[in-house]
Amino acid sequence: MGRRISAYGLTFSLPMLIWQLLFFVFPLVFLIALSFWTVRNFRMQPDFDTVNWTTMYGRAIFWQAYGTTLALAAGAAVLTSLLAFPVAYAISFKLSDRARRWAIMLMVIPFFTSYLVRIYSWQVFLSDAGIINVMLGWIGLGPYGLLNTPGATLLGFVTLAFPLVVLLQLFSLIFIDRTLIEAAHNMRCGRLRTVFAVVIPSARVGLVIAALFAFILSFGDFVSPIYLGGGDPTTLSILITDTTKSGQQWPRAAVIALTMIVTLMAVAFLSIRFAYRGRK
Amino acid sequence: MSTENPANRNPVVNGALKLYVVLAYLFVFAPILASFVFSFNADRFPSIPLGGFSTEWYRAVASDPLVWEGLRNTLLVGVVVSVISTVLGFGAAYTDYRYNFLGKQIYLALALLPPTIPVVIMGLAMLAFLSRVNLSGDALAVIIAHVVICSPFAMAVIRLRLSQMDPSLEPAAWNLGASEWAAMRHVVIPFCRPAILGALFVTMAVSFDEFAIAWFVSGLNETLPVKVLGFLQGQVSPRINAIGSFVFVTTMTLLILAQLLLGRPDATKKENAS
Amino acid sequence: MTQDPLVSFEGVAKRFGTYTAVQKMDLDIRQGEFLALMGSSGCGKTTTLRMLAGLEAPSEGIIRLSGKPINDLPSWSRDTPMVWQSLALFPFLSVIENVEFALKMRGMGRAERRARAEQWLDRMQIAEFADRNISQLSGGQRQRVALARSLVVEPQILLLDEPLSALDAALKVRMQSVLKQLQRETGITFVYVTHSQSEAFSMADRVVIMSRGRIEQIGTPQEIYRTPRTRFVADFLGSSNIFPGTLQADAQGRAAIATDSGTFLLDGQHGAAGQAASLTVLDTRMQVHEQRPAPGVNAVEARMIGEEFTGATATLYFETPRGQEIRVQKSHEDLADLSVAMGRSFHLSWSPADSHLVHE
Amino acid sequence: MTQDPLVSFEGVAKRFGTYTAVQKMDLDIRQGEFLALMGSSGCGKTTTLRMLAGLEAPSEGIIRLSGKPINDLPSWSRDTPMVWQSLALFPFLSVIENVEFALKMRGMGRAERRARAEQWLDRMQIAEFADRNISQLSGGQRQRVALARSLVVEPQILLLDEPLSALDAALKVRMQSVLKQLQRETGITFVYVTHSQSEAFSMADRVVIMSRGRIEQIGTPQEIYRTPRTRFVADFLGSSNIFPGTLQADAQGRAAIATDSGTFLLDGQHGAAGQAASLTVLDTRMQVHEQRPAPGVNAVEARMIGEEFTGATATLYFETPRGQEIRVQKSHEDLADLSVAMGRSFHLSWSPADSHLVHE
Amino acid sequence: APTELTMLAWYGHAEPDMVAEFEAANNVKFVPKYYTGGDNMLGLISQSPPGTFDVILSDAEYVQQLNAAGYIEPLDPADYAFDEFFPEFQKFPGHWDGDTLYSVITRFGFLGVAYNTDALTEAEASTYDVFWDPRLTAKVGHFDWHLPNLGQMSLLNGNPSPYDIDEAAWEAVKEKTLTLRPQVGGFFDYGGTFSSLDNGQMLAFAGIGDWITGTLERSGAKVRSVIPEQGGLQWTESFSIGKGSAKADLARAWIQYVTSAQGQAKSAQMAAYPALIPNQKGWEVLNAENPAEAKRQGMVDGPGSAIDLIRTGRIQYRQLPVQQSLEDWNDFWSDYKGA
Ligand SMILES: Nc1ncnc2c1ncn2[C@@H]1O[C@H](COP(=O)(O)OP(=O)(O)OP(=O)(O)O)[C@@H](O)[C@H]1O
Ligand SMILES: Nc1ncnc2c1ncn2[C@@H]1O[C@H](COP(=O)(O)OP(=O)(O)OP(=O)(O)O)[C@@H](O)[C@H]1O
Ligand SMILES: NCCCCNCCCN
Ligand SMILES: [Mg+2]
Ligand SMILES: [Mg+2]
Repeated sequence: MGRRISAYGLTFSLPMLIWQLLFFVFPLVFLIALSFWTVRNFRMQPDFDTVNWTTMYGRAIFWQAYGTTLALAAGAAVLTSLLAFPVAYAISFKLSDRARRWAIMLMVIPFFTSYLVRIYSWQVFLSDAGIINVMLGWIGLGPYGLLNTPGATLLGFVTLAFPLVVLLQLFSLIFIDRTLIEAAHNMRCGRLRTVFAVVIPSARVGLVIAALFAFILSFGDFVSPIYLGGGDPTTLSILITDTTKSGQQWPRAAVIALTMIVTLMAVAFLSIRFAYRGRK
Repeated sequence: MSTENPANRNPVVNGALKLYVVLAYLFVFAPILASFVFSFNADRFPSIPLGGFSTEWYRAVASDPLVWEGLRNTLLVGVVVSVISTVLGFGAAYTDYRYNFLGKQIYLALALLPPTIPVVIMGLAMLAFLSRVNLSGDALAVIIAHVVICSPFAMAVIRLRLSQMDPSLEPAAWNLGASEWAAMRHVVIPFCRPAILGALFVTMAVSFDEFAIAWFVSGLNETLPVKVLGFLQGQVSPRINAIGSFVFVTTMTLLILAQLLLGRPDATKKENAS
Repeated sequence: MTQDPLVSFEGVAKRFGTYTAVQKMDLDIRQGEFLALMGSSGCGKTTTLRMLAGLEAPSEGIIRLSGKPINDLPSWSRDTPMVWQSLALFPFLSVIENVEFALKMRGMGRAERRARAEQWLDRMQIAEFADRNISQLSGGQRQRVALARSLVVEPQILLLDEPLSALDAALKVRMQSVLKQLQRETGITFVYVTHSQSEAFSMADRVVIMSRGRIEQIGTPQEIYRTPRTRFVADFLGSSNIFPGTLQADAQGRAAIATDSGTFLLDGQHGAAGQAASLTVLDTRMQVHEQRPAPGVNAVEARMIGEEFTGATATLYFETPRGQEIRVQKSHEDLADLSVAMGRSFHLSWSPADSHLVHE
Repeated sequence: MTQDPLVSFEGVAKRFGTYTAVQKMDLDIRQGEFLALMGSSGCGKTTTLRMLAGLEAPSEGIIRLSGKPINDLPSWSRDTPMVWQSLALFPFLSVIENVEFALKMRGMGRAERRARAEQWLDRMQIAEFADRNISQLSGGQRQRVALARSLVVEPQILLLDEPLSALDAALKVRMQSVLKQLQRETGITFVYVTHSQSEAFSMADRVVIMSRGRIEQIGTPQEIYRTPRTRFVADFLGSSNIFPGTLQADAQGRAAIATDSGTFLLDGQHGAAGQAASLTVLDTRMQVHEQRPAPGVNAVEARMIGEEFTGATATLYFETPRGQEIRVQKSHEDLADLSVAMGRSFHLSWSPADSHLVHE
Repeated sequence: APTELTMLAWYGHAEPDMVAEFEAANNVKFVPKYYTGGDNMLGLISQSPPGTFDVILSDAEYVQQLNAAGYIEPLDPADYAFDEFFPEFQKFPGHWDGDTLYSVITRFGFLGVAYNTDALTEAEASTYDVFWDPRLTAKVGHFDWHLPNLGQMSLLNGNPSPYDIDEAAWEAVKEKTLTLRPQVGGFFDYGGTFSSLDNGQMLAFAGIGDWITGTLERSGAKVRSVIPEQGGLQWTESFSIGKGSAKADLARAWIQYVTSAQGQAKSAQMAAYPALIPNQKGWEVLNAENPAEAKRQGMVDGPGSAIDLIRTGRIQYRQLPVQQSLEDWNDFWSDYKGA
C-alpha cells in the first residue's frame, strides 16, 4: 500500500486535484494578475501596473477599513467564544446524554436557515420601533438606537458564528478526558478553578480553532455590516463593493481581496501555532 | 455528568448554567422564529404590533415565475453539485486514506482550503476567472463554484467514515482474490455508503443556501438564495420570510434524512463489528 | 489489629439507576495496610474507590475516614488522592507542574511547593525529567510522575485503580516492588484495585475479593489461595478444578462428596450429608497417569483436549466423559515421562488431603 | 524433509524508505507444516507474511511458491489467504456472504459457491449463524468465520497474523486446539505469526524466532526452548538467566566461563578460551538455599528484590552484588521451606549440566 | 414556445404588470436579471459574453459608460416616437453620441429631500440645510452612491451646474459634505433605504426621491419627498439594445412599446416604483386612466407640474463629474464614509 500511485489511484486522486487547480487555484492566481491590470474607459485591460496597489495602500480609508474589519472580526471571535463557552461547557458536562443529543441537533439547525433571512429578521428586533424597543417601552425604557451601529454588526457576526463556535468548542470539551477533571477535584481543585486549570487548557486547540473560524467568517462577511451596521463604519467587504463604483475598478477590489486572503492566512497560521504551542 | 457526586455539585451554578443555555438557544432561534411569524404577517414592512394574518407572501412567492425558476435552478445546481462534490470528495478522501506521496500536504490543502476563503473574495475571483474562460453567467458556473466549496465537506464526511474502516479490510479483499477495482466496488464503497449518502445531503444543503458566490457567477440563471438577496437588496419584501421558511423546511428535511441514513441503528451496529 | 480503622464502609450501597453496582458493603480499612480489591470486571471495585474519593455519592450507608462521616464532603475537600489507570496526568503541564498541582491548590507558596515537588521527583528518581512534557516520558516514568503527584501532599491514604495495567510485563514487576517498598517506607494506607491475581497476591497485606457488588472474601493472600470460601472465589482464582456435588458418607463412613464425575473422598472436612457443596482441587495438585492409580486417592478418567505451554510449566486440559473440564498444571520435567497426545485418555488423581470444600 | 519446499524466501529484504524491516532472509516453508513466526514487536513478522501474500513488494530477493517466483504476481492472483489479527471481516456482509466472497471474486456461480460456503460453515460449526450480521457474533464465532472465509478456496497455504490475540485467555486455548486440529486434518501449510510463546510452542512444528528483521533461530519448540542459539533468543524467551562472560578453563582444566558474578563450570560445552559468550540457565533449574550449597554446583549469592505470584508457581527476583538480576521459578511447595523475604540474601545454585552456552 | 428575451434592469421592469401585455402580443417571454446598482450592472455585462442581454435598462450616466465600453448597439432614431416626447427629452444628453442614438429614455424622476412627515414639515424639509438640524443627528440616511449625494451638496453650495464645477468648488463641496458626517445614521442600498425610512430608523434621506418615498407612501408609510429651494436632481432610465443581441428586432419592438403613450402610462404606475414619463401623450393617457396618481406625481398640465419644474430651472441632470474624474468623486465618497 501507499507506494506509487497507479492508474487506479489516479482515478481517485486526480479529479479533485484537477478541479481545484482549475477552479480554485487559477481563480486565485487570476485575482493576483487582475490586481495589476488597469481600467480605461470603464474597461479592464491586461497590464502590469502596480498602480492599484500603490493607490489602495496609499489611501487612509483602506487602512482605516482594514483596522475596523480586523477589530470587528477579532471582537466577534472573542465575544462569540466567550458567549459560547458556557453553553458548550454546560452541554458537555451538565446535560444528560439525551439532552446533549438534542442540544447538538438544535444547534445544527441554524446552518440550514438562510443567513440573509436571519439578518433581515434582526432588523425587525433592533429598529427604533422594533420588537426590543417596544418591549423596553413597556417597562418605560428607550427607545435606544440599536440598529445601524457597530454593535449591531457584531450581533450579526455572532449570529453567523455562534452555532459553529458552540459546536467546535463542544467537540473539544466532550473529548476531554473526564478523569483529568476528577483528578483535579481529587487534588483539591474546586469547580470553577478546574475550568481554568484543567478544562480550558485541555480544550485549547479546539477553543482556538473555534475562535479562528469565528474570525474568518466575520472578516469576510458583508451582509451584517451593511444590513445591521448601516454600512458604517466601512469594512473591507464594503470597501470592495465601493471600489467597483468608480467605474469597473475590479483590479483595485482585487488588491483588497488579496490583502484579506493574506491576512486570513497569517491569522490562521499564527492561531494554529498558538493552539499547538508546547504540544507534541 | 449525570452521575456526578451531588456533594461536588452546586445546584445554583448548574441552574444558572442551564438557564444560560436556554437563553442562548432563544438567541439562536429568535430570528428564525420571527421570520416564520412575519412570513404570515400582512404588512409589507414588518413591525410590531403585527398586522393581520396573511398567506399573501406565500401566494406572491408561489405565483412568481422567477421564484419557481430560481427554485428549479437551485434544485438542479444542488443535485449536480452534490453528485460531483461527493465523487470528488470520495476520491480525495480515499487518496488521503490510502496513499502517501510527495506533496500530499499540498494536495490536502487544496482539497480542504476553499471554505476558509471569504465568499465575497471567492465570488469575485470566480467571476473574474470564469468570465475569462466564458463559463460565467449560467447554472454551469454556479455548479463549478459550488463544487469548489462543497467538495471539501464531502471529503471530510467520507474521510471520517474511512478512518473507521479497518485498514486491513481492503487488503483482505485483495487477499481473497478481489482486484483493486473489485475491492473498491465490493468493499470500500459498501462500507462508505452511509457517508456517501450523508455527503450527498450535506453538500446539497450547503449549495442550497449559498448566495454570495452564486450571485457573482449565476448571471441570468439565479438560484433561490440569490433571489432572496435580490429581495433584500432591491425590495425588502416579506417574501424573504416566505422563501426563507420554505428553504429552511426543505433543508431541514434533507438534514433529517441524512441524519436518519447516517445514524441508522443497524448501520452503527455494523460499524462496531469491524 | 484492634486499632480503629482508618476507613470504614458501613452498609454502603451504590445504585446507578436501577442497577446496583455495590451492595450494602461493610468494610474496614486499617491504618497503614496494603489492601487489594479484586474481582471480575464490573464487580464494583472502581465504584468503591470512587465513593471513597468522593467522585460518586453512596446511595446508602456511611463512609467514615478516621471515624468522621465524609459522605457530604465534596471531592476537593477530602485528602484521598487517587492514582488512575489512565494516570490522568495533565498533558498541558510539565512534569514538575503536575507534581506541584495539588500543593498549588492548597495555596502553598511558589518556592515551597517547588521544593516539595522536587523532593518527590528525587524520591521517585525522575528529577531529571522535571521540565519535560508528559508526552516525552516512557510508561514507567509516567507512572512515577502520577505517584509523585498524589504523594506530594503526604496523605494518610492513597487510592490506586489498576495503576499498572497499562505497563508491559517486565515494567509491571519492577513497579510492583517500587510500590510495595514505598508503602512500607511511608506507612501510607494503600487501597489498590487490580485485576491481576499475581499483583494482588504479591503486594497486599489483605485481599478483598468482590463479585457483583458484594464482598465474597477478605483475607491474606495465603488464606484466599488455599481456602477459597465460596465457589465464586475458587472459580475466580482459576487455579482449582471444581466439582459441584452433594455431601455424603462413603461406604466406609468416610466423608465424601458425590459429583457428576464420581464420588470422591474428603479429608476430615464435612457438612451435613445431603447438603450441596463443591469440591475444589488446585490444578498443581493433580496427577496424570497412563494407568489407573491405586485406590486410596481420588481418580477420574478423562480425555486430553488441549495443552498450553508456558515456559516453565505446561497446563493440560482434559474433559471427563460427563463433559467436566479439568486442568492440570505440571512442570515439563514431570511431563517428560508421559506420552501426552491430544484425544488420548488418562487417569487423573489427587489425594483426599488436597480436596477442599466450598459452598455456593 | 527432502521434499521441495512449498515456499522459499531467497535473500528477501524489505526496506521502508531508509528503514530495513526485513534483512536478506532465507527461509524454506515445508509443504504441510505448521510454522510459527515469533519475535518482538517490529521485528518484521507481519512484513514477512505480507510479502508472501503480495501486500508488500520485496525490495530485494525472490519469493517462490511451489518453485515459481511470485514477486510480480498481484495479491489477488495469489492463493495465499490470510487471517488478520483484526479478522477484517466485511461488516456489511452476512456471515455466509463473507465466506462466499473469495469464491465470488473467482467468478464461481451463485449456487455452487453457496454450497461450498455452507459446507465450510458446517465444518467450522457456525452453520446456524449463516445469515447473521458479523456484529451479532461472539469473538470465537467471528474467528471461525474468518477461518472459513480463508479456507473456502481450499488453499495450499494459510497465513495467520496473530489471529487469536484479541480473544480472552480461555477462548484462546480452545481456538488453539481448533486450529491445530484443522491444520492436521486438512494438511494445509500454516504460517502463523504470534507474540505468544505458549501459542507458538504448543501448536507449531517449527518455530522461527526473528529479531530486527533477521532470523535468529529456526527449530522445533523443544530445540529452541532448551538450546537457544543466540543471546537474543535466550533473552527473548525470558525463561533463562543470562550471564555474559568469557570462556576459560577452570583450575582443574574443566570448561568454565568467567562472568561478572563469578566463574561457573560448564558441562562439556566449549569454545576457545578467551572467547566471549553467555551462559544461560533456565529459571526453573535454579535452586534457592539459605546456606551456601556444597561445591560441585555453580552458586552465587544474591539479594531478593521481588516476588511474583502466579498461582501455581512463584517467580522470585534477585540481584547479585554486581547488579545482575536473576530470576527463579519455583512451585509454592518448594518455597514453603524457605523464609523468603524482600531484601534478604540467599544462595542460588544450578548444576553444570543445566548450563547452556550461547554466542551473541 | 415563446421567444426568450433577456432584460438587464432594475427590479420591477420585467414584472407582469409591465410586460404581460407585450409578452402575450408578441409571443415573447422575458428573462430578467435585476441589478442593484449601475456598477453592479456594468460588472455583470463586462463579465458576460456579448449577446447575453438583449435589452438593457440603465441610468443616463451608465449609458455613457456602456457606450464607451462598447456594450450597446446604436439605434435608429426613426424607430421611436420622439415626436410625442416633451422637447426636453427628444435629444437627451448622454443618450446620443453626436447624431448617433444609443438609448431611449423611458422614465425619469427627481431627487430631493426625503423625510418622515411625523418628524418634519414640508416647509422644514424644503432646504438641504435641514440635514444639519440637531433633531436629525444620527437620523440622516444616505443612499449609498456618491453621484446623487454629492450633486445635492453641490446644489446646496450654489453651483448652478452641480456636476460641472472647478477645483475650488469641488473642494468646497467636499468640505461642506464632511460637516454632515456626524448627522449620518448609515449608508444604505436600495433595500436598506426602504426599510430604514419605513421603520423610522432614518428621519431624512439624501440622494433619493419619489421613486422610494412614493412606493412607501403607497403602502401607508409617513414619508414624502420634496424638491428643496436649492433645486433637485433628475435621474433617468432608458433602454438600450445589448451588443451582439440576436433578437435585436424584438428588443426594438419592446422599446417601441414601452415608450409609446400606452406603455408610458403603464410605466408611470409601475408596481415596483413610480416614475415620471417623458412622453407627453403618455401623460394624457395616464390622466385618463388614473388621475389621482397623475396628480400625485405632478403629471398634470400647468404650473408646478413636473415639466414646469424642469422648465423653471429647479431641476439639474444627474451626470458624471465633468472636471474631476469619477474616481475622485468615488474616492472622496469612501473617505467621507470612513470619516
Ligand atoms: N456512571 C455509571 N453509570 C451507570 N453504570 C455504571 C456507572 N459506573 C459504573 N457503572 C456500572 O457499575 C458496575 C460496576 O462498575 P465498576 O467500574 O465499579 O467496576 P469495576 O469492578 O471497576 O470493573 P473493571 O474491572 O472493569 O474496572 C458496572 O456494571 C458498571 O457498568
Ligand atoms: N508501511 C510501512 N512504512 C514504514 N515502516 C513500516 C511499514 N510497515 C512496517 N514498517 C516498519 O517495519 C518494521 C517491521 O514491521 P512489522 O509490522 O513487520 O513488525 P511485526 O514483527 O509484525 O511487529 P508486531 O509484532 O508489532 O506486529 C517496524 O519497525 C515497522 O514500523
Ligand atoms: N429598483 C430600482 C430603482 C431604480 C431607480 N433608478 C434611479 C436611481 C437613482 N438613484
Ligand atoms: Mg474499574
Ligand atoms: Mg505484526
